[in-house]
Amino acid sequence: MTISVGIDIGTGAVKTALFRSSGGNYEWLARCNDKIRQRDPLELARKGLDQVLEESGIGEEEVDYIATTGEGENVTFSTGHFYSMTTHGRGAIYLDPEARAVLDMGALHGRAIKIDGLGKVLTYRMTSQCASGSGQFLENISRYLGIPQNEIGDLSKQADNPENVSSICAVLAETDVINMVSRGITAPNILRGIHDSMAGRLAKLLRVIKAGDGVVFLSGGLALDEGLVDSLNAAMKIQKLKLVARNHPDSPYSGAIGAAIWGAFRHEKLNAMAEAS
Amino acid sequence: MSADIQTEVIKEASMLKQKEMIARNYDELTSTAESGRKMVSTFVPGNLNELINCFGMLNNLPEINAINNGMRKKSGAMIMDAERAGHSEDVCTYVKADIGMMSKGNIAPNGKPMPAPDMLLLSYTGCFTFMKWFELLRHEYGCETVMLQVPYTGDGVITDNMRQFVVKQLKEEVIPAMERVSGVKFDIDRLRENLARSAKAEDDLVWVLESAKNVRSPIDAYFGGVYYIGPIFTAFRGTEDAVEYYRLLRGEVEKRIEQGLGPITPEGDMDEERYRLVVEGPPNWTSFREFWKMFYDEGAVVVASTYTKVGGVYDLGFRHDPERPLESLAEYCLGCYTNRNLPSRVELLEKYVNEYQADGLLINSIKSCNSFSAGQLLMMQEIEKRTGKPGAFIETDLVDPRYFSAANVKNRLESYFQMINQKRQSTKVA
Amino acid sequence: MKCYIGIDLGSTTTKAVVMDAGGEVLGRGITNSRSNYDTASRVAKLEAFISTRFTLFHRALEKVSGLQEAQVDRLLENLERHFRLELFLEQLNDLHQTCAVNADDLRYPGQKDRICAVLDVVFQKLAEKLQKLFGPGVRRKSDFFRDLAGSEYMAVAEEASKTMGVFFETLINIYDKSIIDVENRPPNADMAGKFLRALDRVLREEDLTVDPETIKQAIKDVLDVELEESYVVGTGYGRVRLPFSKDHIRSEILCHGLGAHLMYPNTRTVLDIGGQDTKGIQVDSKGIVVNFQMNDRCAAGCGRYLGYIADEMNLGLHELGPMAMKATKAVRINSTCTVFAGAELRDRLALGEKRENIMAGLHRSIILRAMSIISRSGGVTNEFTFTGGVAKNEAAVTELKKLVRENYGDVKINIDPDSIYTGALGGAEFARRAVEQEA
Amino acid sequence: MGTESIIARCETLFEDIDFQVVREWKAAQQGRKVVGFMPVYVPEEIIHAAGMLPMGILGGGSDLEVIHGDAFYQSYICRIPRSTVELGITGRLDFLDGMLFPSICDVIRNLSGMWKLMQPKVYARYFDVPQNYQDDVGGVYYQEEMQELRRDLAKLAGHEISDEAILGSIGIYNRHRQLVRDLYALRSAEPWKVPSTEAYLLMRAGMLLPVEEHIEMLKGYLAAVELEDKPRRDNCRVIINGSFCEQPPLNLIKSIEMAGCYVVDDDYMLVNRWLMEEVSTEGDPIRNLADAFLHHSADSAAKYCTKKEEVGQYLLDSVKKNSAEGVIFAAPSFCDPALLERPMLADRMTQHNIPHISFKYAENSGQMQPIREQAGTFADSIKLWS
Ligand SMILES: Nc1ncnc2c1ncn2[C@@H]1O[C@H](COP(=O)(O)OP(=O)(O)O)[C@@H](O)[C@H]1O
Ligand SMILES: Nc1ncnc2c1ncn2[C@@H]1O[C@H](COP(=O)(O)OP(=O)(O)O)[C@@H](O)[C@H]1O
Ligand code: SF4
Ligand code: SF4
Ligand code: SF4
Repeated sequence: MTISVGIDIGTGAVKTALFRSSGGNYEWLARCNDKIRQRDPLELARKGLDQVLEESGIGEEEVDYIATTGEGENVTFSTGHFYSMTTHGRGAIYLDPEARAVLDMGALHGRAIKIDGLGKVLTYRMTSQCASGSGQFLENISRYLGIPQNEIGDLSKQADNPENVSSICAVLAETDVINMVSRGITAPNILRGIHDSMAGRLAKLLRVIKAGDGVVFLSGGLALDEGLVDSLNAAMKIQKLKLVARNHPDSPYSGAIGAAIWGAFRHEKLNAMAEAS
Repeated sequence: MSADIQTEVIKEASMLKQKEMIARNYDELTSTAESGRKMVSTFVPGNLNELINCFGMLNNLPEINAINNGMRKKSGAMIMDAERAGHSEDVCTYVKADIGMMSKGNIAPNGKPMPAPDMLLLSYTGCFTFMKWFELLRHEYGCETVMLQVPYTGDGVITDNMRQFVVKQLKEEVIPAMERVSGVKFDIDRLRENLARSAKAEDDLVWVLESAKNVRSPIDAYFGGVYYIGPIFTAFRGTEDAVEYYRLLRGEVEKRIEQGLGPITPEGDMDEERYRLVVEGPPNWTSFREFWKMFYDEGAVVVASTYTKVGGVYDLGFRHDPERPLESLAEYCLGCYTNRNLPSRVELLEKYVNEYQADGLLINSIKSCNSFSAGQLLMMQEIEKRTGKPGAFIETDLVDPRYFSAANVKNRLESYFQMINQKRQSTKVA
Repeated sequence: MKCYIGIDLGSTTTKAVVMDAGGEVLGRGITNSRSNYDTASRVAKLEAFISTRFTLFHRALEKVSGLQEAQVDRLLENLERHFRLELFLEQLNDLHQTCAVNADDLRYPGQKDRICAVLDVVFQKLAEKLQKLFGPGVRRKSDFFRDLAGSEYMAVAEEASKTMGVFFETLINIYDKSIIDVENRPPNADMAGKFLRALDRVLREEDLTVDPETIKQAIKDVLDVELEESYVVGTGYGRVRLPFSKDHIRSEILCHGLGAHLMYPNTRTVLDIGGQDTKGIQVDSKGIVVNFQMNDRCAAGCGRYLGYIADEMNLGLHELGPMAMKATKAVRINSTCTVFAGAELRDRLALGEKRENIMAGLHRSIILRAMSIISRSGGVTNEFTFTGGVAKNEAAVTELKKLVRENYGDVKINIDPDSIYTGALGGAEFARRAVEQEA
Repeated sequence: MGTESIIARCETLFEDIDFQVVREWKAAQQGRKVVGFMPVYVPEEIIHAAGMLPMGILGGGSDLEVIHGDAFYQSYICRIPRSTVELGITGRLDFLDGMLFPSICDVIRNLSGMWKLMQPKVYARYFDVPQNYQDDVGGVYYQEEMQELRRDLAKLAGHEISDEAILGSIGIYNRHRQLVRDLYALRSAEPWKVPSTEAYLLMRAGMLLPVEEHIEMLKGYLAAVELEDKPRRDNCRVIINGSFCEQPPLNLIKSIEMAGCYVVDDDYMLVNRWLMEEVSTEGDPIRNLADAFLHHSADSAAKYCTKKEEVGQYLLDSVKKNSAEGVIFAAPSFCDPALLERPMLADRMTQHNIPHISFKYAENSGQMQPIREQAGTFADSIKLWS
């Protein structure tokens, strides 16, 4: 039996998951999701660890492996670090065994990851240095329109005539949006336009990794935005991708889950190697 | 939209002739399976149409296909296709439009599929991208590929070494490969005849382009110019068709001068000529009409452009010469606009601004094309310094609609025109 | 009287300048460009007319014998305070009503009464607190209602939500929704009434040596003057969106060039850093633009960049500059992408760099980009003028001065507190010329 | 000397954007001349034989603040030309007597003309190489190009450049090339002993130092490495490809290793490694150099590949020779040659089941996080599943 903790330090929130595993069975015992809001992420990581320990009633000395992922390379109390695409791939398989590709839609970057049935990463692609079409951008716009984030999805689904968001630059697109409002375009149509343009880019990433067909699992902060999911499905159809996008209520935890599972895996492997020698 | 515009505008004979030539050419290209003719893919700058023609082969120009797809608003999707297939966002969109077109079945404007080329003639003139472009095409087609390296005239002169190198490649690589592919033996006299026809058409072309020196220019040497250079830059140089086209065109322009008319635009004859510009850089194709309109609506006429020299700088005196067939082909390749070094490009622009009495230099900088674009800002500074005329700089792309921001371009153009205007008024007052 | 108006519709702020027939500036007005440019220019114009009235008041009161210069100034300062307060309370009340209406939303079923009760408390407190902003000698953090009301609302609402059992998020949502409506509603028309009521209050407070009625009459006379919109010129980013006809539109480049020339006739180079563009402009001795460069399609390194940073660090725009000024060194920041600014910032913080030093680096990187644009437009030849919103930022200004000196030697550098109005000023002058020079 | 002090010296050289060491070399003796050259290849032997110092110019790196350089280039052009222009305008290259712009891409080609306009007093030449590899076609052309260069340099030097002198220089450069090959071989065999950054800094020093001095430096380093013990990490073995012109920031090179990758071969600054075999020191030196170029020069995106099958063969060979587990395609943003070539190379790798990833950088990229993430995931995937 192995106890492992995965800590995913993202740009917006720190997610922590605690697992008990033995012989390939993974049991998710505790979790914690804390928005960063201008606090020190490293402290939040510690807080997250404490909280899952408390929730599960497990002592820190009983933990075999603490794995960080995301921006957690500098966490001092971790056993090891896995890079985020490694962990999102594994987390996706845990949450949805049918997934063969993962789309991680974070605040600044989008990542498309092609995986096999065991969560092994086959190929991947990230968006570049330019923030056009990022989650952050959507966030700014919704703030501007006075719409809370959890309502974006529903509104976007009500669109009847989505407006094209043309500019490439996120900042210039912001002005585009200002103009749309003044032209009387409704919020749903604007949001859907943005969703469509984001989805187009994300679908392109999937094309680039040759995601094939099957289920794309959505992870990361935007995974639960149903409007984006809709747009994404539409965009994939347009781009002739035979994929279905699916999310899971625990989608935001994929990275932490993956880290915990790989941590356990690594721990067992290291043990086996130690025994062998 | 273009349909209702067309009803207002009378098509001149030359336009009809050109349309007919292009249509016929595409029909020939898409019917090689029946005709058994071979097809060579090659590039506009430094193309060897007269030579290709000697072997009875057809000439297919991927840049022209990309332009066509750009004007028909099809290039955007093609570029995206290529990018999804792993091509970088940063590279020339002609290449991506071409590769995307392939993945969409290589459909020619006449709706029929283009055959695969029998030969790739990499006449690598003035741009490194060409080399990789054809390596990429070879990767797809696997057909015979010949490289014709045209050395860059880094010091602004064509040296004997360069000329001989090109001639030697023609003799030892290009011609044998063409014989091999076409099964036709090379006949230098046929080449000479073609070259003689080229020279004739070139004379008339130069006359037409230089007609813009008239204040109240009868032509637009950029937007209209791209139509005028069509035949000479593409599959028609060296043909009787081209000679005929330029004869007609020259006649029409002569008439316009007599009648005191300005250039033709898609919305009819242009009214007043308010600004005379020299333009450096290729146009944008995806919003060609919209772009053009920004000029003629303001009364701006382009009196000279460098883009119309990419397939040969004829107005500096070069002519294809039947007496020195291979040498003159070599010199033609070596002398194309983008194969000239920057100081020579600056000199040419300076000459244009002065000789065509332009109000200034406008640079349309193309994201795709480093060959054109790298160094243009310095060119602008130099021209401003040498001529005292203001320059302006806009940025668009060839066939990628994502990089044409109408508002942005318009803003800059308007500012530029207003600036010229304001300057004029102040000199008038003074 | 004849008034010539220039309106600069920026991407972040909209500015208006009112000029008289002789070319003298009478008033300036600014507002944030919101989703609606029509409203923005209406409000900016209104603000400029308010400011025009004050100029005219000043002229009128100067003529009243027995009033000292200092007295006039104090009088008008107090008048403005009271006048602003009334406007403010009116808007606050509007916001309250709008919030109450928005509380009746399907999203908060059956909660309306409870929410409204909280809102009543919140707005009561807000009014009390914010009144103080209009006390004598108080410097307000911002000129805009949104900023003034917003920051306090958050604090007050958070407190109230805890004690009264309504979700804080709900209050925020309602606020976000309502503020836009309120902002887009111009104040009600009775300006003269507001001035007079404010004046009454001032006169009550003041201990004057002059007969109050004389003053009142002087003010009334000014209020009776009709301010006629003789010609309006629009410029700036949003100009094409407005119902300006073509000959009422000028390129912002020309307006900035001319505006800078009017302020500093010897200036030859103008740098304008606005919300999403940076312009380098060269003008000749008559204020005519001879060359210009703008940032290309990427908005990296513009004013908006600072906005993102401010949001990221939870600071006001005004606080960035002072923080950067405390730096001991400038951390090199290479990626100037506006949106990535936040990420880079976190990266650096994680590496243990000090906030002040990062801030200095960010400012330096903006100015470096601006320097490139200046260089592109032809460098600095003679007197240099810095305009646009970012000129209000002292750290940016300091860095710019340093770099200009390093690269172009000891040139005179002009920065005017009113430089944000440069474009509008140029516009007004174009408007004036269109009429006065025709004649 | 231990490796540490050697590397410290290299670091100082690397960071010095005023090129003090070259200035000193020039000042040490009257009449000394320096000829700068840009990527990707020039026959340094001819410059050396003229008694001049060939100095490699690779842009301004991540610390140069580019102010004027941006005034000459649009945002969609790579960075090396703008930082090079900046170096020129700010007088940091004022000691150069000549500047060579090799045939690599349109940007550097056009820069040659810009240099002529901006620095009319300095000898500037676009140096062409053949894309035709027949001795009697491309070879003849190339020999004449080199002869022209030789005549120009002789004029600049004020004396003829004899065949013997060039043959002598070829001999010295042969020794140098051998040492560079040794360094790369050692790193490939025991990558933990020669960290990427050290190998890189050593090579960078070679762009500035006289070849004789660099030969000693390399010898010293190779000897010192043998005596030192460095811990071996559980990293995977990768090859970097596409960075032959504009250089990645040192932090990026570091980040790749930190993220779990040992770099066992790279194409940073191909210049020193362009001619892959000894050049003959007998007979006509120009001819020998031409032969070496035509038949034994490294492949890169700047060269035409005559046959379809040969595209990417060099990379495959390197993967085999160095037992690499994967390839990282790292190219400068907007670098046409590298980015156009990439899909063909990637295809080739895929055909042979060699894992690969790709990203772009600029010489002044500041954000390493995405790079670490991609390289790290790559390393993870190789480590966890192989
Ligand atoms: N040969 C030509 N010479 C000059 N201008 C031309 C020529 N052909 C076309 N144009 C200009 O371009 C416009 C569009 O031409 P065309 O390509 O025929 O349009 P469409 O595809 O809409 O029929 C014409 O109205 C004319 O102004
Ligand atoms: N008080 C202030 N202190 C510091 N910076 C400011 C201040 N006010 C505005 N700014 C900066 O100026 C920018 C807006 O400039 P402005 O010239 O109004 O732009 P635009 O003309 O595009 O609307 C803002 O993005 C901000 O960075
Ligand atoms: S274009 Fe916009 S989003 Fe992209 S890098 Fe520039 S500022 Fe950032
Ligand atoms: S880079 Fe320029 S010259 Fe080269 S293929 Fe593209 S558009 Fe043509
Ligand atoms: S980085 Fe690439 S595009 Fe830029 S100069 Fe070098 S080879 Fe040319």
